[in-house]
Amino acid sequence: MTFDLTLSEEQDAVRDLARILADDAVSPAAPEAEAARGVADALWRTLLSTGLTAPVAPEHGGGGVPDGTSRLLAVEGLGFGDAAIAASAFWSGNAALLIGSCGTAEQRDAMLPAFVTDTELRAAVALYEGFGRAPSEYRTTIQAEGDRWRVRGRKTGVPLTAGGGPLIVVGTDPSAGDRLRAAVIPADDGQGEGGQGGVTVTASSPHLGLDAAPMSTVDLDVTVGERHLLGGPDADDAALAHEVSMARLTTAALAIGCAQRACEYASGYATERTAFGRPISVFQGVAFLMADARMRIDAARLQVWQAAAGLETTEAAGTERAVSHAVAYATSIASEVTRDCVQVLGGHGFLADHPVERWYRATASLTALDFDPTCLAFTPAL
Amino acid sequence: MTFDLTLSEEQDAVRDLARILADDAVSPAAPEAEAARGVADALWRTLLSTGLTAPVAPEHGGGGVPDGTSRLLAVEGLGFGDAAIAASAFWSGNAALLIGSCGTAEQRDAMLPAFVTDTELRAAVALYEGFGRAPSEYRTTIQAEGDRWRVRGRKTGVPLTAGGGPLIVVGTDPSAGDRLRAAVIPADDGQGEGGQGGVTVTASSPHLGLDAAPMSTVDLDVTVGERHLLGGPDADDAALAHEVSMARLTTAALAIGCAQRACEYASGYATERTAFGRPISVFQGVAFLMADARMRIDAARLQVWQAAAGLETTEAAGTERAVSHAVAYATSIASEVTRDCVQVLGGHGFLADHPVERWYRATASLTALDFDPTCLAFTPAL
Amino acid sequence: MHFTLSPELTEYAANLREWGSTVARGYARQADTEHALPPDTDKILDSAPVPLGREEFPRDALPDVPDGPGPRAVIWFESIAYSDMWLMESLNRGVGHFVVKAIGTPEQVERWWDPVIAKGGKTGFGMSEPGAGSDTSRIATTATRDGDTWVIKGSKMFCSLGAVADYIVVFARISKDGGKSAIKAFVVERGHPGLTVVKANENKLGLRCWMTSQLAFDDCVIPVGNMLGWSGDDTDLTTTGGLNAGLSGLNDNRPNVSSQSIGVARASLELTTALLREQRQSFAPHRWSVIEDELVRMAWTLDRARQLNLRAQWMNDRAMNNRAEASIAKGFGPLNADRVIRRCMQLLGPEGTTTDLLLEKWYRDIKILDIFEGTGQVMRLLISRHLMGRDAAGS
Amino acid sequence: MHFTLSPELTEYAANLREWGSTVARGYARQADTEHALPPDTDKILDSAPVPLGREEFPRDALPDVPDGPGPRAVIWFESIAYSDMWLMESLNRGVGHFVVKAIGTPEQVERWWDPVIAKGGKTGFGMSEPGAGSDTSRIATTATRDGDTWVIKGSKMFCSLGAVADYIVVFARISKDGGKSAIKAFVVERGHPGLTVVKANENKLGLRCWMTSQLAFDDCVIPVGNMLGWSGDDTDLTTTGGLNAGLSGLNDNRPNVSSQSIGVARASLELTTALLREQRQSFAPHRWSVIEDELVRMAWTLDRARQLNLRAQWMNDRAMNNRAEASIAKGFGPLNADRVIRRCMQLLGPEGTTTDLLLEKWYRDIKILDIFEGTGQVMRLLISRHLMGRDAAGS
Repeated sequence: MTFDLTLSEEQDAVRDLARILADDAVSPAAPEAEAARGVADALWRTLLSTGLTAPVAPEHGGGGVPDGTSRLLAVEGLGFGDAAIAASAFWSGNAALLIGSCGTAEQRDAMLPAFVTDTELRAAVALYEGFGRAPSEYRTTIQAEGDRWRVRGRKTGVPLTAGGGPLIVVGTDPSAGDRLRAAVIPADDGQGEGGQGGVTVTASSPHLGLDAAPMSTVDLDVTVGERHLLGGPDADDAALAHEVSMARLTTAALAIGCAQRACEYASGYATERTAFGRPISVFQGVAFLMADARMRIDAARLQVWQAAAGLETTEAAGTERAVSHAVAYATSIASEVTRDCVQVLGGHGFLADHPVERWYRATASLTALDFDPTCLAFTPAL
Repeated sequence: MTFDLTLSEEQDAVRDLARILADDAVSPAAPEAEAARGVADALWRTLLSTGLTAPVAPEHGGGGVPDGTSRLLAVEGLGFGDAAIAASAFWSGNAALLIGSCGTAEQRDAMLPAFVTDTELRAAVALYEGFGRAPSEYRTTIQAEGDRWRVRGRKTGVPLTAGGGPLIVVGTDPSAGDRLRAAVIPADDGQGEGGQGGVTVTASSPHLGLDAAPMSTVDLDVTVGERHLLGGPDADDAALAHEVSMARLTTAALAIGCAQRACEYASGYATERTAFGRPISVFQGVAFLMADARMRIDAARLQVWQAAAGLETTEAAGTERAVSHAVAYATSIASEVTRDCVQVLGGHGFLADHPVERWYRATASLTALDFDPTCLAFTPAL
Repeated sequence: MHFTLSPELTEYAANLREWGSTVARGYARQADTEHALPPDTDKILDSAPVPLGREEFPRDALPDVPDGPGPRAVIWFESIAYSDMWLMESLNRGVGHFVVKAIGTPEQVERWWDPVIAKGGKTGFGMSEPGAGSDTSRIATTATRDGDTWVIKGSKMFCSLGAVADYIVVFARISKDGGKSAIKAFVVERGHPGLTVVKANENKLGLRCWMTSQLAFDDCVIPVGNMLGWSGDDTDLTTTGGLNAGLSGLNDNRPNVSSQSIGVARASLELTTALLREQRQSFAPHRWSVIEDELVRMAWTLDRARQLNLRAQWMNDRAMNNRAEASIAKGFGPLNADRVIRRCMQLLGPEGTTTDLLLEKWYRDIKILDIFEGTGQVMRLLISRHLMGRDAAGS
Repeated sequence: MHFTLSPELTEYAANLREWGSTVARGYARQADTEHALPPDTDKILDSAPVPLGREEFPRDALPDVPDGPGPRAVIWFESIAYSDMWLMESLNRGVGHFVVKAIGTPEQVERWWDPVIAKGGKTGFGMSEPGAGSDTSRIATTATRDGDTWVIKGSKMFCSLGAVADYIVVFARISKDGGKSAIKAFVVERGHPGLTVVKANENKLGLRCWMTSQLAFDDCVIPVGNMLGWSGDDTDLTTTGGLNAGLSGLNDNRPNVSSQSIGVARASLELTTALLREQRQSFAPHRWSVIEDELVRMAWTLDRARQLNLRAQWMNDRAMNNRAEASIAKGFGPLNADRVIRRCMQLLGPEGTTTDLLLEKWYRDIKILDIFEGTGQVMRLLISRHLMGRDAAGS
């Protein structure tokens, strides 16, 4: 294998489809979804029906599971339409991917068909804990206790599972060398299976610019039976780490899609808006902001793709850090880019009449979700 | 006291004198001093005779010791002429200040008059050790051993004392709560007084852009008599910390003077150089580089002045960190500013025909002398 | 040279911040959600333990501190914004009357300035238009002379306090030629026929309680004496104070805008520091020590901006030409301030951007500060002209 | 999508870097001090365990790797520069013959290209003038037709290899009108009457062994057939390939220039990492862990640049339009690279900037890479035109 950015026909098709969806369905729905603090059922069904957001293999009734590159193209593409709507859909879909890749045959049979048949299903993977923790550092533990498995910890930024889909919690197992494990928390039993503990889901207040992707904090101290342990006790933890990394990269790809859109929008604005007798794009003080934006976006996209490709070829320990770096860079530059895009619009950028202000908000939330301060340091702007 | 940037008449006079010296004597001598790797004796005498560089109180034959602000104005002013020549002169003069402020009456009487009478005298204060260490962290130790004092450690970036002036070493005393001490290493005895140990001065290869301010590494394991302990065993360590901080700020002020000069030079060039039919200063891509340079220089200067003022009013522990931050910021932005100034000159900036390339080099050395990486972090340019 | 503040000003600011961050800040979320000041604003303001500087209450005058009015303003703006920007807006009487003071005739000052100071009215400022932002020469609103009246026609946006002000100072063009010098300031009183409030408060990213209105002037007829600076003689028209004169009084405000950004960023940094310290055990030790470095680096960044603000205002107090220094202050502060808030949210993690905390609001509020009263780009243009002459940065 | 390199290219590059950093790098200081390549350059190059790509030695051809010539070039340029930039210059035959190849007639190619490839000569490139840098339309050197000759008159600077090249391709203006299209390329052979080497090698900040000459053309008379692209018919003059055609062949080189900057910065980072690790005990533990983070952050910064370089060259191999991507690569790499080297010196402390180490040389060498073949500002201009059309950033 050599350096190769060629897209397969399938990848090309995914990218095109995502862009069409972004333009026709997602982008127009953004203001309404934001006001409603959620994605309308009709749009949700549309997105699900494309198979892009929650891919399921044919044997479980789906259209097939695309490769990682296709996944990132789809995420960025819909993120170009609206970061919050795309986040909502893909974060739910991440659960299907986790089950498909890491579940036992029984688990797949039990849970995957619903992602196809139940067009209102909202599932969730509980990953983030804050504090810059990478997955191998998660303090949420999943470990054997007798013949059951105890899940303890606190997760934040967990997509709300209002639709009743599965909630999958990712944690580490201190009894097994801190290996990664995932457990499916039964959706219908807020008190924990068998009443041995509890799951408290606290809906978060809206996250800046991600109102349409409501999240929650989940406090867990619950035991579940072995059948709820994703992949069983001997699950392939490398496969799990892989899917978790892809889920984390989702956030980076969303930010890139959003920044790309903002850059195109502000660039277009700059060619139309005139000041001092000329379009403001003639001023290097404006134009160079957009040139820098373009450079950063391209660099971030390649880094995210590279991190995803590395998941196929590299040791897990290395990829986890690579993912942390890719996420930190992509989401941070997305925030700076959207900031500069508001600046290009000047006072108009501060008005909700233009969508740039929404992108300024959304990227800020995306960059705070999974940020490790050792990956990118604060330095003054001047 | 309130916020007040008013200069006293004396301060004004110092600033004016320094600028005149910079323009008339220092700047024209820069190429020759660089080639000769040292400041010519005639220029050295001129600088000494002004009393700016190595101030000595009248009772020891000097013209008086100016306040800290005057000192910084003088340093920046001559640094505007040439950073290396100014560094050489002020770093030598720092020894006079240390002796004057912290020495016993006997020490002052013994050492200070030479700064006035011996117009070739080069003295040195050995401060830096690298590794981001602030003075309270210096691993060079100065502690009692019987009735003598043992000085052990390694100092880098020590001005060469070719002229035979005193070498003052600053270290900590682990037997006295790591308080700061300074010892005068007898200049005439390379084997250490009484043969009890040694002092090895290894001339450093030239420092980038500071050829005219030769430096050395000094390895010490030597014992000295109490009369060589600056201020004696009960010396005022707060006063010592104060002078050490001022000596460190010298480096920051040099960098600011150099950056200011580069900014003025490149700004002037940009108004004269034409491209595409207009002076290149009309392009915001050029002009904004200089605007940013000006903002950074002003911010750095105020921070350095503030740190110096803080030495008068604040606890020592706080001021040491404040000095580290001021030095890190001032020297770092000076490097970036001179970099951008080379950029404004384009290909011409890369030629020695213009002095900007020297400033690019000199500020790089200044920023590596006393840099604590916890004060300012690396972030990518894009 | 000194960099300290007087004990009087230090104590005043500490008291103001204490009250502002406990009492006033409690209304921040409401002001954001409702796009309006709290209904009981006056009562809240009256509860302040220190004077707030409301001109209509003589006893509310800011303390006479040895630092001088300039540094006092820097600290006052920073402290008010530190509380929350809604407090800033609650004390914002508008700027229309400052324009009256700057370029009005004595009679006009008596009529439109004095009452505002005496009784505390609000005044509007109508300059921006859909097609005219930084480039004020593009103002398209016209004023046509018709006998003893002027007929105003056009649209304004971003008109601060437009829907509630006692009057609006509106800038309009009296002829197609003459560039900026043909743009004059007119007083249009509230409810005057021909003046329509199209939108009382624009829907904004942040600073939502700051009322900015969209107004339409539809053949709005006003007396000839409502042109500011007009002394009754039409031959004066070309020299009557217009756009530039009207704006010059506002230049002094640039360091204050920067101070606001520093106040908000400081609030974010202090809140973040406190929250992180509570959660210290949740951080891996190495990460925690990195975070401690970051917090200090951010504090120094804000302090550098503060010193630039103080310098610009200190110079102003001494009638020194501070145009470059005021631009530097405004160019430096806001750009660093939103970066500090963003980093604070990153350090706080997923909970850092929810509406449970005010950081997300402050991140929205602050963005305008690098835009209004001259964008960061305009500041760089002014600074480079200071360095390189009037042709600099023209492209 | 793949981001790995083939084992063949990886191994080639590793061998090249190993030899380059041990053997070739040993001559770096000398090349800097003497402003010239080592006298025994050919012997040094012959000692390389891998081919270096010298055209005149068929066995020195670069390995045919599955990555394609573009990515191979990225890695080759990075690895050569990683060794030291003198090695880059030792392999630099100049660019004059590339211009001949790009716009010369078949006869001209046979006369001036073929021998260089066959025998390994050097060729000069005379474009820059004291008054013409980024703005090539300002070229003032003139070529005046006189019967069957052209008479060249003017001065050139930054003429690479000017004093030693077999011939120089010099750009001169054949009429006062016509802007850039009136600027044509002419071949002037070494020692030709009227050509004076004013300064064989300019005194430069860095990259001192890179010979750049100042030349004077003092009524230098050359045959009419030395105008590149001239087929014997004067009516062709306006369409004869001139400045833009001559430069177009060079555009592909932009990612390679960026790769050089990444190679030098990588060498700095690796050297610094090794030196710091030896001194680990000398650092306070907290500072050491901060430094470890810094080193990783710098490595990622360089890697991002590398991927942008690979992308641009990968596209070029496929004949995809990569003008924007090539500009992005060149705009991104050099700007980050000198920042990395500066930070390395800061981390190393006072000894980091002495001539005992090569970092100070590399910091000087690298500065030109953000300037030549288009400054970072020109790259931004090109990128913004890609985004916003031909009027962007220009006016």
